[in-house]
Amino acid sequence: MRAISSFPDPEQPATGRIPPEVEVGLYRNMLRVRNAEETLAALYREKEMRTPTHFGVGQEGVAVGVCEALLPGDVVYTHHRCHTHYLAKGGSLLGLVAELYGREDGCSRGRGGSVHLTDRSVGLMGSSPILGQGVALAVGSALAFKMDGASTVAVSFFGEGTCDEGVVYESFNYASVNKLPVLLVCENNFYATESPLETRQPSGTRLCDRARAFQISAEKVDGNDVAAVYEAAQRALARIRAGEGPQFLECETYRWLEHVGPMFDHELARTYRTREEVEAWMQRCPVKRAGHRLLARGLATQAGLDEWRREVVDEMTAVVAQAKASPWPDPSTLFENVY
Amino acid sequence: MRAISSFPDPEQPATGRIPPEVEVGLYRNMLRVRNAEETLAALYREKEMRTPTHFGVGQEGVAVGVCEALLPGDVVYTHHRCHTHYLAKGGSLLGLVAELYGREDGCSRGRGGSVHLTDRSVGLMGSSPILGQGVALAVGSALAFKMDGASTVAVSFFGEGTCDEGVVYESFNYASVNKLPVLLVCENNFYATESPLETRQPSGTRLCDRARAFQISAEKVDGNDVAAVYEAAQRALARIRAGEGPQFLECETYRWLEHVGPMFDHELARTYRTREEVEAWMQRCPVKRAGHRLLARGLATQAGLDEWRREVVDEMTAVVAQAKASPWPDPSTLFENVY
Amino acid sequence: MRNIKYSEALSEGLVQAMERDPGIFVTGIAVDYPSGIFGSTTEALRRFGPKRVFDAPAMENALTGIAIGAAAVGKRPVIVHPRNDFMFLAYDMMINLAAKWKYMYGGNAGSVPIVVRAVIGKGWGQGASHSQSLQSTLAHFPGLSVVMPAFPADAKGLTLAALTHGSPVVILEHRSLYDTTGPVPEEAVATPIGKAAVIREGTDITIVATSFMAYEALHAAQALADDGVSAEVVDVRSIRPLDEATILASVRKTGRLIVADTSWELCGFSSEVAALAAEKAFESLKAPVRRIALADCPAPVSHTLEKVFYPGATTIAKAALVMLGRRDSRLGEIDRADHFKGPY
Amino acid sequence: MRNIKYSEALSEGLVQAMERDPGIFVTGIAVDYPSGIFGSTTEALRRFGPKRVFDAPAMENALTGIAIGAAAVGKRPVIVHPRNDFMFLAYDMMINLAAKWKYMYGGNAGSVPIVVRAVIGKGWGQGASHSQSLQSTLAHFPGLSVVMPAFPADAKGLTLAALTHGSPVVILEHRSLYDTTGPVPEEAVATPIGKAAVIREGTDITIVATSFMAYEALHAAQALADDGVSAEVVDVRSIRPLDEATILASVRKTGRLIVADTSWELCGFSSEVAALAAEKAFESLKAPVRRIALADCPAPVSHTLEKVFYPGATTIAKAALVMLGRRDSRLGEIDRADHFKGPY
Ligand SMILES: Cc1ncc(C[n+]2csc(CCOP(=O)(O)OP(=O)(O)O)c2C)c(N)n1
Ligand SMILES: Cc1ncc(C[n+]2csc(CCOP(=O)(O)OP(=O)(O)O)c2C)c(N)n1
Ligand SMILES: [Mg+2]
Ligand SMILES: [Mg+2]
Repeated sequence: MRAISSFPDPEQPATGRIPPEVEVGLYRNMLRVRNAEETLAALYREKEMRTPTHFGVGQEGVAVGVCEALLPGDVVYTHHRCHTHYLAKGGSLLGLVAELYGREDGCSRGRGGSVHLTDRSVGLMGSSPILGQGVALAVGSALAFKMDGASTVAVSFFGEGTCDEGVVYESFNYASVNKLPVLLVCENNFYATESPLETRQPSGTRLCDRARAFQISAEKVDGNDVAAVYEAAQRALARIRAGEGPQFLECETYRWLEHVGPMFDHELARTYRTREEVEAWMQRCPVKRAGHRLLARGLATQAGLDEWRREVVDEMTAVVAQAKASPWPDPSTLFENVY
Repeated sequence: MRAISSFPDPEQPATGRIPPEVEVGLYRNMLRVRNAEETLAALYREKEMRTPTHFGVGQEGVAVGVCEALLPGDVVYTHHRCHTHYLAKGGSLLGLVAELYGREDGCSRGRGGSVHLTDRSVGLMGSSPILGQGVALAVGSALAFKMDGASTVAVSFFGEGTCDEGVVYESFNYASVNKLPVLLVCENNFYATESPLETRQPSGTRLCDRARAFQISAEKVDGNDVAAVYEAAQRALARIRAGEGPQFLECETYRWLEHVGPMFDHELARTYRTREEVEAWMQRCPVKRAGHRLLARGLATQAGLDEWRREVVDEMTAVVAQAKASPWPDPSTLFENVY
Repeated sequence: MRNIKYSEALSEGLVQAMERDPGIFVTGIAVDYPSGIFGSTTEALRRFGPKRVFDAPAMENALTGIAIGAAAVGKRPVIVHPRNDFMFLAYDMMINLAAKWKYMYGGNAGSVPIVVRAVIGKGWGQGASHSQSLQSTLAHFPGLSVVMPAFPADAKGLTLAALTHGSPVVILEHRSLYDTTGPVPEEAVATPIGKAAVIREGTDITIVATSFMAYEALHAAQALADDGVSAEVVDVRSIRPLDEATILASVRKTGRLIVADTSWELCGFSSEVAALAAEKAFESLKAPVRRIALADCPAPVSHTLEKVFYPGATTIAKAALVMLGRRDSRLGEIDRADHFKGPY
Repeated sequence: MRNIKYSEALSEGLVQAMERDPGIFVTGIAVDYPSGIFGSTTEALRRFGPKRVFDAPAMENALTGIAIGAAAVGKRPVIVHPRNDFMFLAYDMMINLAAKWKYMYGGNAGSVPIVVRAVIGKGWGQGASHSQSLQSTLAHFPGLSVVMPAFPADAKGLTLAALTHGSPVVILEHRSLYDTTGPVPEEAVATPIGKAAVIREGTDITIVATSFMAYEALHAAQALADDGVSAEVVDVRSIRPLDEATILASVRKTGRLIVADTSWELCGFSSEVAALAAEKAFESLKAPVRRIALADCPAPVSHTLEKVFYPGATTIAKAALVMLGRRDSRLGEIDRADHFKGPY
């Protein structure tokens, strides 16, 4: 239960002063992401989607909180656990579902699978499953933006496990020397695959201090509080757009499902974390928490929440049908897009 | 003259309480290293040594200060600028000179050249010219020592430019998580090839803070004061041997000659640093400073210093002759030691 | 001899080697998980404990350097990559350092006999960066040994050989092999590094194959036999050093050569063997050599594309018939259904 | 046509490309030093300033990812490695990401047309990790283009081609070539990627060569001519895509093939071309093919060993005579003295 004992110690909690329409937007967006992930995980068990998949259930607060704070032109890079970011940034739902089914209507035309998502029309540049690549990629796009004098920001989402890879520090240093407009969002969910923090980080580690050692200003936030994430992202983005260079955001959160695949750990008798720990974190569900806040602030009624939920369910049901009806890639197209 | 304005701001200066015989040893060792490097640089101009060579003239204080603090069983890894460490750790002088001349008596039998030195009999494991390799290597040997319950320490010497490489942070992290007995010695000479710090490190950078962000305790020292280096190394080694894990030592110093090759920058009209800056640092010569201290402490007379100097010159003269008389590798041995 | 699984054979080889050499330790992502690299490290952990079998952070580059640094002072580290594709991050350490260590210090710095195990992925949409097969790029460099056991006996035998070898060895293990079974001696019998095996004798044509393709080749040879063709199958086992003698002897006997590899053709192993035959068994060749390799594009995900991307037994058998000038054949679709569903 | 140096030709190609495409920038260690990568980036810096030609820290892995990320949003980055050996640290980005980008996003994420220039070292004891030649390991992977200009016109022409190409290109430049001279058009004439050049016609034997070995091959062909042998020399220029047609046409004409490469043999380019001939020009071959490559060991430092490690014109010419069954010859030692003394 170590991961509980370190329940977020955010440097700045949510102010409670987010505009109503934004607060509602954050909630509805999370609801949609949650529903998509849960539906996909359920369908995944049918073994018709042939692509290793890392579900983000439980981590929606980070993706939605950050993406809602972005401007339309900003670009996002994400890692293997990418559905949340893809949808939060506005990626096509059909593109996601059809990609998992390996169809032509997939966002990568069935060539990439779950870990290679893209929707450039909304600035979701790409997800890539090799740890750390996305950090360098975002820094590179930020370099291009700065060269062009644009105010655009590049964002990289990556896990705390990725902070074990050296490329991350090379990228931090470069972004900092050159004061590049990049937001570095670390989703600290306490595990890399099944490895706990103890085997990977010296005790007493504060990831923010690593960023600061590269002269990057850094903030830690409760990743399961979408409002806190949103506000922290806004602060960071404001500093970036003011020319202060890269900013680092550590978001503590938790994944509910197994590392890769649709099951709960207990279903497979996995032992690297306890059921109690998982359930304690499920109590801290970011979606429920945001819903409670809407009710508390009087921004929605329970009936309203239910109605929104029906909407996302209906949308997803229709999209799944559409995805399954999408054509398979034709073998004759095997050699398209190599060069 | 930027590198002057940042003349060392050591966290702890020398105490002045080093035992006389050690103080004398530090000086004589530096004198020997200096003479070897200067002699080799002079001979190098004859173009008979066919091996790219990075001379360490000006940086002797770091190598000698650290190596004098080691115990015989400790092991050292070094980088491309390695002659100083090789000799300071007790590596065979003939092995070095003959290696540069490409002969069988070379420490690597003429196979490795200036950047691949080894003398395992004294714990000089190896030098390797790919930046950062030596840091991981030292951590690996430290892992082995810890596994065996040995009190042996592994040391890595590397430049500040190497701190741009990610492998360094992977290694820092690993050494720290596992509390490995490794001393990480960064020779900050302000340049990597001809690139100044500004293009490589965010302003305000303190390399010690990078180590500390990985929970490694760190100290910065005036690398041109061999006594300060020696004492800092002793402190760090004591902590390591007490089981406190890796320690980081940043030593500010300066190289007098061009990055690779035997010339002074001004001889080649190189512009990346000014002649004034180089000369200001030459004023801070670590060998002269140590000599002055011996005189001031009454541990030697000027005649004594001159005598020591003659000794190292005589030794070197004899060794050069011996190296040049050493046989060439026989072409029939080309395939020895591949597997 | 009892039959055991490939994963069990790997495990047994590792355990027997660790019993004899206390300097061996095993590390890498997931080696101490209950899943234990498809079961191949589980028994070693149980027997020797977490001091000798332990997890590592994702830091492929430094970890390899750390293994080399441990080997330099007398250890025999085994590092495991759950996907060989991650090993690109360690190429500097493997090629610029491990491969050259012994040579470039003139033998005076000893040797760094690390063992690097890495898994080749295939199928179930593992995609472009989780399904490559890196033997050719590693074997290009003198100083490394690269082996690819296809059968359980060699999984054990090559593990044992690697763990007494005097220089670095890379063992590439194909994901599709862990559950295959075969006869494996209980004793510690090493498979010599640098020796190929003729795993089926024949007279009409030689099929040289690597790793999983050795299964496909056997399957093809079986089908060809029904069709009156006698194919000899050589499981190459070691990519470097390459057993030229065994390959050349077979080619000289049959006069025809197909090479089936798990990777691409260009500058790959299939080209190597074809070149070898053209250089050193030219006079015996009765027909052009034929290379069988991955389609020349990155691995796609959708299974309609995977199906045409990967060559299989049918590809090999048909190539053999063409080479023999056969115009008719009883051969149908002989590829086996792919039932793999993870875990990956 | 005026004669200019290889380094000047690289520079001219770069400058002309940068004039036309404001999205091109150049970075990497030392690109803005006065030495300017043997003068090849100096003029670009003078003309376009430090915003488009700028230094980088030693961080090969991230820098490559950064170039890819810049390319993904429309830039055309050129990165330069002062030694191609350092590029191993970037293999993950180059092979797992750049090479596959266009394909694995189904074309929907556009392309990342980075250009990676890297220098092959040789001689003066540059040693095991500063003198390799990595074309084969990169060309193995679909999605990358790998070119090796040997002559000034192609140094310029392939630079121009790379800088308008729709996907990543690696340009490998041999250290021994920068000071060579040759005719180069003043206009921006691209050398097509994927096209080999017959640089000397002949009828008795085909010599296919890469990079610096094309010089050695020409030199050998000259000497052979004096000895009554007519050798055709093909400068392959592109390793991937490989111009099979030009190579095969030459082999079909002469019936004999020598391949001379700057790297090792095993799974290398020399094997690739030998395999190609054995597969697709088999009926024309009159003799076994012959591969000429580095001695199968890491590069030694001492020049007594370097001398036997590197093959040269003599090696090629002698191989030709042997292949032609010649028992006597007027050929002496034809290798040129190596006057190289750095800077490296
Ligand atoms: C370079 C590299 N090494 C190893 C892996 C295998 N791998 C996939 S996900 C993962 C754990 C990543 O942990 P983290 O970054 O914390 O993300 P999380 O899965 O927790 O969201 C690992 C080790 C990989 N994909 N890439
Ligand atoms: C991986 C790698 N990248 C680039 C180089 C080229 N290189 C050799 S020395 C050097 C500068 C190193 O600077 P620093 O570490 O500060 O050591 P110094 O030369 O100043 O002693 C560089 C970039 C290299 N050897 N290895
Ligand atoms: Mg994690
Ligand atoms: Mg330096």
